[in-house]
Amino acid sequence: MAEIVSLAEGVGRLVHDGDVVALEGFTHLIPHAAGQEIIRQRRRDLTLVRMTPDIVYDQLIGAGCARKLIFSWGGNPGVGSLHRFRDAVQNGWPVPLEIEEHSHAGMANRYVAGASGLPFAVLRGYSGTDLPKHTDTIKQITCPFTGEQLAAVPALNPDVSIIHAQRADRAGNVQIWGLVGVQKEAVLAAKRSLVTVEEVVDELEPVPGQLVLPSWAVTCVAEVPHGAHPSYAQGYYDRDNAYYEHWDSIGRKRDSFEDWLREKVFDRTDSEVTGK
Amino acid sequence: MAEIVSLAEGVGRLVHDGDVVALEGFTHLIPHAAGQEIIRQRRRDLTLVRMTPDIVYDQLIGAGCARKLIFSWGGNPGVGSLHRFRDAVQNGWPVPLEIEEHSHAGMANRYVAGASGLPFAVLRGYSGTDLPKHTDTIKQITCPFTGEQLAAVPALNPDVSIIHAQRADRAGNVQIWGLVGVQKEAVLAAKRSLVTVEEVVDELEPVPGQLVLPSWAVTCVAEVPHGAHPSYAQGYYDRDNAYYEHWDSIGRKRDSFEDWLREKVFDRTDSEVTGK
Amino acid sequence: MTATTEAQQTYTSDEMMSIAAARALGDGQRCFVGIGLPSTAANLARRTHAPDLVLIYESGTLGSKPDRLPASIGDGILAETADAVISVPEVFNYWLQPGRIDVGFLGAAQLDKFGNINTTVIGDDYANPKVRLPGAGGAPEIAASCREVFVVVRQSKRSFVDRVDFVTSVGHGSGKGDRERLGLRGAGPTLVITDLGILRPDPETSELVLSQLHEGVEVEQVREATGWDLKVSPDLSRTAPPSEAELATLRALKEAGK
Amino acid sequence: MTATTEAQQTYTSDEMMSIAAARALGDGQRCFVGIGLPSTAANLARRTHAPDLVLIYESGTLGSKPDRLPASIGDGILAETADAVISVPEVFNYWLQPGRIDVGFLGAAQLDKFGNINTTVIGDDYANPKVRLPGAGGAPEIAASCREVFVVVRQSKRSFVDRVDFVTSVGHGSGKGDRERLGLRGAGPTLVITDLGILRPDPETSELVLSQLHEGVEVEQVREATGWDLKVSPDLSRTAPPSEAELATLRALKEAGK
Repeated sequence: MAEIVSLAEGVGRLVHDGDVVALEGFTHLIPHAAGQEIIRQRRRDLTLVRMTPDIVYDQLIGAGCARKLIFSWGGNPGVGSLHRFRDAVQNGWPVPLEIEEHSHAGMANRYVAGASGLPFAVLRGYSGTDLPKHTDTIKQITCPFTGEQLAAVPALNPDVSIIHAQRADRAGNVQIWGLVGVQKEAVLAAKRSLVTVEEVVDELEPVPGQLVLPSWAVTCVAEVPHGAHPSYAQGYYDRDNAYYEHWDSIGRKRDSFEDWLREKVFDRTDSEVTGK
Repeated sequence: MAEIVSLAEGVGRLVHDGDVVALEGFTHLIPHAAGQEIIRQRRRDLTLVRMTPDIVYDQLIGAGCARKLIFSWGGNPGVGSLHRFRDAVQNGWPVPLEIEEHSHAGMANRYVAGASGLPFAVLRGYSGTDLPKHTDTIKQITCPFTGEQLAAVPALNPDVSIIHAQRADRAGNVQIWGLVGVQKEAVLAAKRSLVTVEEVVDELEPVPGQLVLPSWAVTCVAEVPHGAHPSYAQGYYDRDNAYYEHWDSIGRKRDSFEDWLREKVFDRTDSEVTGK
Repeated sequence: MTATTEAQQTYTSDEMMSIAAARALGDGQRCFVGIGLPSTAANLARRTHAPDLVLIYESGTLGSKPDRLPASIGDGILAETADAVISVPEVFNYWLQPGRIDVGFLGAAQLDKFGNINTTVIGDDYANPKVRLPGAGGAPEIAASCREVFVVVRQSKRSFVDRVDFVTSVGHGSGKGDRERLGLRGAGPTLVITDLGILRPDPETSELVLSQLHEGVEVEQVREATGWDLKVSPDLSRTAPPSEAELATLRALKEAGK
Repeated sequence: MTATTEAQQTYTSDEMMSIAAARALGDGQRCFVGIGLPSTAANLARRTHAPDLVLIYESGTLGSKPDRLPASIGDGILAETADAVISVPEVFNYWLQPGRIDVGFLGAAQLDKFGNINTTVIGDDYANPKVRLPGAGGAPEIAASCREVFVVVRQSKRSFVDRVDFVTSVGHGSGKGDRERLGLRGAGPTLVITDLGILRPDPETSELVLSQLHEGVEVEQVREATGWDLKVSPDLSRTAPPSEAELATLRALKEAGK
């Protein structure tokens, strides 16, 4: 059964140096507050996994938490590049970043295999692209019935997956609605999981399009209102599109990024961080 | 876009002699009316596919529509045997019935592969059982990353899949809720599909737990109130448990079954059949 | 068959079986429930000592809390009272296969001395069976992937055989070590609960041995209802008879399920 | 760059590009929409000649009907107005991979004469790129599996190259027949719509040739914006300039999307 903890406790207990860590949320419900808590706790040597490393991973990479990134699309959506990600890949700043690069279809299927207890997944993908030349987690497999050649990718089984959801009840059952992305698969594929939620409520009123993760499939739940900002939480708040633009000016230079880190991450009090 | 047709027209247009036909619905929303319409139209040599061939397939098999059954559990749930199915397997009456037998996990994954446009699916299954000795659509496959041995099963791609749902709108978008079984996969795996619905409405009011099949993923929709009886349609009517018991007395003997066929299937008028 | 408790309460051997099976389930466990006897036992457990037992049905429900016995594995009440309703492929792929379920609760038409289960055909010839049974359903993968398996089945020479005619679901294969060799991840059948007593696999050989006798049943009676030379555990014990609360709850459940 | 219609309406070359791209979409088609230029064009088509165009976004929406331009591929308005919201694995596995989508609408950082797309790295050394681009996203499988692909991209010598530095998404590979050899099921890029005109693959060689010029653009101008020796179709035609209705609708969409 999921335990209800503070964000600091959840990250402290579940995320260790050197871990494989997935933060998921496809545009919607990106666990930004949890990402910043990992930075505050100065985790190092993480292998970060995420289909769309956007601002949340630009921050973790710029802060030097990661040694490797497994991903399929790294950009600031609607704005442009992730400057911290580019600085790490092109210049090794602040630490070198190894990359393992897939397509969305490949990453999604890697999580599906992980959630399914299978060692690999099969898809029609990558054929003719240059990705298999640089990514050794893409292989070929032959259909035992038709002889067709398909792509195989290994399961992703993160040490810990972190997602943000709208609500949990006091027993730790988690409720998500709107775009649900690959979050269920990320949680089920992981050895441990942390779900930050907008609120913990007495009863989960059913919502059309909802997905419920039973308490016993989750390790910890932390109440973190506004924990997805600047992304959005359907039913709670909208995407802060201006912040995505604003991030471009922060992330562009090492100086401005380090100022941001100090001011907005390291010098913030606990109560500012948790929003309570 | 799905076309809205009568049940007779839908079956007449989409189900041909010799077709591979799947009727799905896991206890809930079993398309009984459509099954009986196939009998009325005297289709022959069908390969019937269904995870749980229960009364609906006992009727089709007893009426001599099928030459082969692909399945994972054949019984009258909560009551006992399917006598027409047993008579066909053990005595070849009224025509011999070839069987291709899987487990639920295998069948579900065969539909998933079919819906996904893949030639096969991989699962942890069948190991140590006697099923692979008798079912040549179970093979082994080796994980290209770990070397592990797993089971592979070929995709199911029926010529036509038939399901029952609660509602469709006038554009042919289909709405299902409650236990959704493997119906989405069955429809998406098929070359053609027929969805019978309790009612066609102007607007599909969202319902928690709903699954929506867009009109363009369905071939035909037919309004057939009570089309799942004696199974149930959540939000419309309960399961007729007494009928399942009653079926045992009808199906047990060839005579009583043939009386039933004549009375309840062949001699019924169109208006009795469609419930309108 | 009936027996009598100290309180002179009369109960049937089927009731004893359901109650013994219910007792085997621990509170908070995740239990994959087959219909019939397993469903009765699991629902009884949830209403007695294991209120937080998580019931999972292959029709696609996680955490069903029915207030009566479901009439089928896909009874509407299972969906209406569930924490989550999911598709059938998801049940098998995301929840069963990765080993998230503690106990798989199965019935059997035939069971052999290594706990292998047959629900496919009676007779040696698959193509021309003496009796055609329903088939596998979810059982092979339940037996493979749950952390352990409990089998609930009435005991008779016809159903308890030396070697099943058809291995639908693997128990301990042909003995100790076979599950590992076959790549099966769960522990397999750790308990076989019958109307006469309880059998457990011998830790050395994995052969099922009689480890518990229900009240009023003698060893010889169980041997006579077994198609192999049944061994008896040196620690043979007696099942406590049903309590009044257990019996009352079971009967109320069955009454409400009618 | 601006041009002038017969009605003396002024418009930008980007507006011409979006409008030309929108016109290419047929009513009722299922269109897998990338963000940016493709999304603008697809939404414009839905509000002009193709009201029943089905918009599919990789974030998990089937049949979105946004009343403004979505700010991102996962804008809430896409889910709120969709016929169905599904998981990301389902988008790729159940809807894209089996070939259910008519048109894949893609952008490109680099495009070569066979319509291959690079969105990964600029430069020859993957490990030490001159410029690190965002990467593949959904594009490789969109390019593989949609029945056909339309690319919308501004034309320049820098972006239109003889051979892309990295094949992120396959167009026509190294020429005619390559897609079949690679097992790619869709027809690949059938249209490349730029701010200058429209390129189509030559039916004999699959090399992109100039087949249409936007109003006010000359062939030489397009050649100068192309990094290979661009051939011109014998059937070269002129794009009709934007109608007042098209321009008004496009501008209202962009205004509402701010």
